[in-house]
Amino acid sequence: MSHAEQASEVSEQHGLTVRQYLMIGAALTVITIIELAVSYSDLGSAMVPILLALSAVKFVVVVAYFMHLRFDSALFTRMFVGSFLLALAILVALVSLFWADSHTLPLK
Amino acid sequence: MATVAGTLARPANVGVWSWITTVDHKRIGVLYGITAFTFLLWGGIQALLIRTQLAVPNGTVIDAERFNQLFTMHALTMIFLAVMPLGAAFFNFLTPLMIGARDVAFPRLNALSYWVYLGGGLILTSSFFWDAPSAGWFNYVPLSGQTYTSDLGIDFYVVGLLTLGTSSLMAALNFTVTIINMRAPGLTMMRLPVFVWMTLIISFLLVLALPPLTVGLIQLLFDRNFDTHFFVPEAGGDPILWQHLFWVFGHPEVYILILPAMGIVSEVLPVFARKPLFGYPAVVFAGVAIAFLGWAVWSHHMFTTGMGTVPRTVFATNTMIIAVPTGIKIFNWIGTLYGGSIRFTTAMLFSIAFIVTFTIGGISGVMHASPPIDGQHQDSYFVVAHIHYVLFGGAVMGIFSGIYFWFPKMTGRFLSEGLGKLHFWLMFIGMNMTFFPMHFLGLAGMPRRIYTYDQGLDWGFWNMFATIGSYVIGISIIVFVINFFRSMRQPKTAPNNPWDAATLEWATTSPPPEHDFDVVPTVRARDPLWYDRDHGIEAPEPTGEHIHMPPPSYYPILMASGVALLGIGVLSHLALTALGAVVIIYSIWGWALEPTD
Amino acid sequence: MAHATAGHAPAHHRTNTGTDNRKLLMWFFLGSECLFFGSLIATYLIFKGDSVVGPFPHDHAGEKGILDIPVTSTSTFVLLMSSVTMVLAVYGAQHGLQKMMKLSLLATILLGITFLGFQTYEFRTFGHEGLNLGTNIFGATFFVMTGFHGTHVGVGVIYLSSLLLASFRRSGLGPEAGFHVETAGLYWHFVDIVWIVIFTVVYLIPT
Amino acid sequence: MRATRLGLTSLRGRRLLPLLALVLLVALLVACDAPQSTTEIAGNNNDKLWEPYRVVLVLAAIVFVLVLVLTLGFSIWFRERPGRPARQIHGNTRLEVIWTLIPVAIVAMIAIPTFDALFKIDKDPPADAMKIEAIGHQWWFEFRYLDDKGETVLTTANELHLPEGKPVTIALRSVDVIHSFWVPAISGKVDMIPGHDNNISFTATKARPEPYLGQCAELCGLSHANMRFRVFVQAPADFDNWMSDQKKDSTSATGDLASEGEQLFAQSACIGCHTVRGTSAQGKVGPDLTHVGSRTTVAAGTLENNAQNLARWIRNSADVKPGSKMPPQGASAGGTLTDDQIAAIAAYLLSLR
Ligand code: HEA
Ligand code: HEA
Ligand code: HEC
Ligand code: CUA
Ligand SMILES: [Cu+2]
Repeated sequence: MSHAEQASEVSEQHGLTVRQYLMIGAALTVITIIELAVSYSDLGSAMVPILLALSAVKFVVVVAYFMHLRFDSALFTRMFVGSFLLALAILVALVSLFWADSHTLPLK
Repeated sequence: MATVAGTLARPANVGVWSWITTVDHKRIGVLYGITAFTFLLWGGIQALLIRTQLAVPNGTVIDAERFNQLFTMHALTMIFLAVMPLGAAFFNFLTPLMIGARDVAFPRLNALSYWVYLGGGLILTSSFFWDAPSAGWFNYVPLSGQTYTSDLGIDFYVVGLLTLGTSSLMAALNFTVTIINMRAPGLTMMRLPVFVWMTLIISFLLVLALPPLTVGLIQLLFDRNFDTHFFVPEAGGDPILWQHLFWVFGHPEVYILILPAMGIVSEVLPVFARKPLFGYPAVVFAGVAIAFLGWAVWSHHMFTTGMGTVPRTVFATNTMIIAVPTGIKIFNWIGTLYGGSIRFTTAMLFSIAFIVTFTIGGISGVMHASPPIDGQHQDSYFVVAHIHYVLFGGAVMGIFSGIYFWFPKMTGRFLSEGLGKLHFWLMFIGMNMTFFPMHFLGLAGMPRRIYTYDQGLDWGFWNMFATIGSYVIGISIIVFVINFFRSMRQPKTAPNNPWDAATLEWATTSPPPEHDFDVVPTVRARDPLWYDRDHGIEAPEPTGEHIHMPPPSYYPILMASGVALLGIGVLSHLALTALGAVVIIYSIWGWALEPTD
Repeated sequence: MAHATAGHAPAHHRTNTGTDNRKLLMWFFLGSECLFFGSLIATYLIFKGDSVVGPFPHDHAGEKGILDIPVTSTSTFVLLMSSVTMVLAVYGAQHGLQKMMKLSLLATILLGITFLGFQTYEFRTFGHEGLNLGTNIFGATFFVMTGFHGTHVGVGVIYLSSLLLASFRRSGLGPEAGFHVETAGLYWHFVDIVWIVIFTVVYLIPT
Repeated sequence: MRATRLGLTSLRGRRLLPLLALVLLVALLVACDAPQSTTEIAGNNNDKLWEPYRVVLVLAAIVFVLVLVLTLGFSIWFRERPGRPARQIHGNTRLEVIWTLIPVAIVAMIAIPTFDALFKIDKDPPADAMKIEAIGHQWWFEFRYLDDKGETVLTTANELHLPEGKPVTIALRSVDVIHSFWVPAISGKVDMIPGHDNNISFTATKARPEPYLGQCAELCGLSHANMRFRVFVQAPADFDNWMSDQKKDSTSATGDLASEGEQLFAQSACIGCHTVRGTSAQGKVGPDLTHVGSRTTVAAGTLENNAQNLARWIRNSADVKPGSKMPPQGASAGGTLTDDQIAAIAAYLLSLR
């Protein structure tokens, strides 16, 4: 990380146009509708992965475009993605620890 | 003095009020230091009471209830109110100086974090007037649930830790931003003093480790007061969840406690060996590696909970691997001694002792990392020995090294070296007398957290020995306190750089002016002052330009009192919580509109 | 808090990494929030399906699930739209379009309040149907998780409202309006993506 | 800052080490001798865990001595001396790689026997292992011997008898808070957690007349320190005798005092909480007292079992055990029984052999 002395205006000018933002909003709505359709349909074991994938897409789109991560300093991306992955790893670890050890019988 | 409608007038910059309203990182550092040291004494007195009770079999000094409160509060006081804030005292005072900045990124936030810490500390400590928490510092459910501990003690624990967590979170966010963004020209990341690196790392750890604890505390609060059953197996909950959430925080926490000390040692050793730190990049990356691995080991505190074989294998492996980066640090410090021209100042003695005592604690850590062996160690005095070798032999020794080292910079005065050495030797001997025998007691089957034990168990001798040792530590601390007050009565004679050190804080006066540096220094090498010295580079002349510093503010302490009210309300009457919320909202408003220049 | 800056005037613009201190703080704070909500969601998943008595979230053993997916889908849509208006407010603030900024902020606030209205309605209905914090482990995990999300939305509403109010002052939001609104926007969008996850995990994926 | 003042001369350093070694040795011996020592090997689990333990102790000693010698040695050797400036070394990659790899190797040397022992200890017990259920209560242990179908054949408390050489598997449960089952000489501990069916399996390998001492190892409230128990390892034949004695119902008391006590017992609150098989006492809150006279201790291993201690306990159990869940019975402590009555009950209880 060198001594990049930048003026603040630089980061004020990135981003998309209003039209593009609206398009993204519409896309997000469409994905939500698809999600709903999936949850009401009878897709069996494929359903959970599909739903997770769709919400991941929404997640990424909001973070990348609405939150400007795509245009902003890579530092932000590193910080946020790093924390997010840590949270995800701990979540997965915890959930699997409990599922592996799920003999939680109420005592008589 | 411009006053925005509905906000408070600007405070004046003199007297007691100037301390209450200060946003100067150095003053905040001093406040942290004094408060935390007071808590250290208090936690130590609690420890002495514990030791007095345990000195002989079937002791009768303290009853069971008080004893449980004492070791719980001893640990909470030492960890959350003494050692962590002492680390904060150093990084508050030093970080901006070491990176050549005039202040931190968010000075008022910094002040707020101190006042919230004070509030949380007072809430937690005041529990002694009502019911002190008594379920141990990791406060396992169901014992800490409403059914088995119905008094207010556990609520004090929950509210206290939530408040303290808020404070740490604010400090950590602030210092992350400060270190990443406010370095002097030429001070690249790989030229940062190791202490600053460690501050950055613990800031990351705090920001990321506190939330799981917060969630656990919230669940406990709800279980106790709002009828939920997160930890009640009959209703589908599980007490083990608390243990996981606590230790997901708890293990990174122990590195939060040790890394500042490691940073201090990495600053002190090179100065008094008169040579650069051996293998700087390795020391830095080892710190990063420790922090990173620290996330994947938490279940080593739960080896005896009936976890499956495979999870225990995984967590044991991860835990053992931490010995490798830690070893890198130890050997690089030893490498720093090699070929040096060593001056045995008190600060240096503490740092050298740190290497040895911390290694003892680290090695017993690796022993617990083996699950079958841990079956014998867990919840025995062997673990108590481990924690005190790393926490006292590590963190506290490192902190004392730092106090002797930076005292001239902070106050302009020297601590007496004679008394200092007396302090060191008493403390070093006392701590080994106190904590080494605990290994034997652990092996002899003595469980921890027992207020009494039988004559026939043969634990009497070493317990008495340890108790005597703890009094020796006590005397050593009294020596230090005397040394402190004596020095404070001396005139300010310390030059800018009395130890011939290499980092930027020694380039300015002792104590530093409010704006830290007349001219923001330019950094040309990893050990900037040595580089300048060897290359005949003179310090730049002050330009005499007016340096504008952020003005003091009432809002941090006001907002902190709102936060404290919030907590007190949960403990007493919800109306106070509402009042607290009002105070907070009012302070945010005033804070936002208060001009910062 | 986002307004606290080091006093020496332009210094906080000249940072080593070229990033604004407040934005950096906000991003890292959101990193912390990832772990906060991560822990809450983990708790929910750990106890998913462990309720000993009903009401259950989804259809279970002949009993009808308590979650009202159509209603919540509507509120999800509302929150999603608030993200769109939020990004427009940021756009307005950064391009000096005062009116666009104020209107979009107002819309975002109203949408946020609407979402909270839906949540209140949902909580009350559940209460009437016999699901409370203490009823079963679903109730505990559900109310605590969504409750804390709702609290975040509430804080966001206050945050945005204070910006809106401040923008009516003579000096408006000052020369740094873009940063103020953008930082607030980061928070708002984050709260939205948390809901994206909760909506999928709680409402859409059955037991 | 003068080197002469440091009080750290090479001479002292040299005397320190042998002294330290001596102290350590003596101390370890003392530790091994203690009645509740972990260093004794009276069970196969301890046998297995000492394989990695020995390795770890040796390696730990080596690492520690290395660090100590290097630190002290360099400190003394490289102390400030006129005319010898510090050598400006910044690092040495080869050395650094070496002291990364050596710990890796040490860790591997620890890990391998560790996992070997772990998998051995965790191996499922043989199908014919004796089955016992140990239940933690605040602050005592209930033990139930189970038959093959899992039915309880014998309930007792605070003293566990085991046959030498026979594998046992103990289901660990708790009715209130977390406790931990620990008999240092026989095996490492495993926690008793409400809602979890943990278990521990081992074979006790050394019969002897004195008991092995055990203790609850997880903080469980006020009297955690007083939650102790004893394990008697007996030759199989002795164990079988004990078992058949214990399975018998209690017999009516002989002797005046004891008979009086029997009556008093049957009329007092005692029967609401305690079971004495063969009588009307069928309470389940406190320990089974059917053969309490045959036990060596009362109050979960804290007091020797004799008339005096029994009386003291019955009069006011909280006096022995802070927080005790058994209400005081003596009139002096708020109960209903006079000291004479208590003495009678104690005599009765002692007769329940
Ligand atoms: C400052 C705090 C601190 C630090 C730094 C550590 C460091 C370590 N700790 Fe410790 N620990 C605590 C504080 C700390 N711990 C506390 C407070 C508890 C108890 C909590 C409670 O129950 O109340 C605890 C408990 C604890 C346990 C649980 C014990 C139990 O309850 O059963 C374990 C188990 O694995 C453990 C392991 C380790 C390890 C492997 C390290 C490693 O990081 C140590 C690494 C260091 C070295 C190994 C020495 C230097 C290295 C060399 C010289 C290289 C060569 C060495 C080898 C190859 C061995 N610790
Ligand atoms: C940073 C952490 C830290 C520090 C510094 C210490 C310091 C000490 N600790 Fe602590 N301890 C813990 C963290 C720490 N401890 C933790 C986490 C536990 C586990 C708790 C649990 O089980 O939940 C524990 C538990 C613990 C126990 C086990 C209790 C039990 O399990 O029953 C014991 C027993 O001896 C003990 C002793 C000591 C002693 C003698 C000191 C000494 O080093 C203290 C030295 C300080 C002093 C002696 C103070 C001197 C002050 C004076 C002499 C007064 C002078 C007054 C004026 C000038 C006004 N500690
Ligand atoms: C409200 C329930 C209750 C009543 C009534 C009660 N006890 Fe107890 N008793 C207990 C409990 C619980 C314990 C275990 C306490 C402990 O060890 O912490 C106990 C323990 C004992 C023990 C020790 C057993 C052992 O192996 O350590 C004896 C003996 C005893 N009770 C006798 C009596 C007598 C005699 C009476 C009546 C005069 C009586 N108890 C009434 C609950 C009760
Ligand atoms: Cu039971 Cu401690
Ligand atoms: Cu740990």
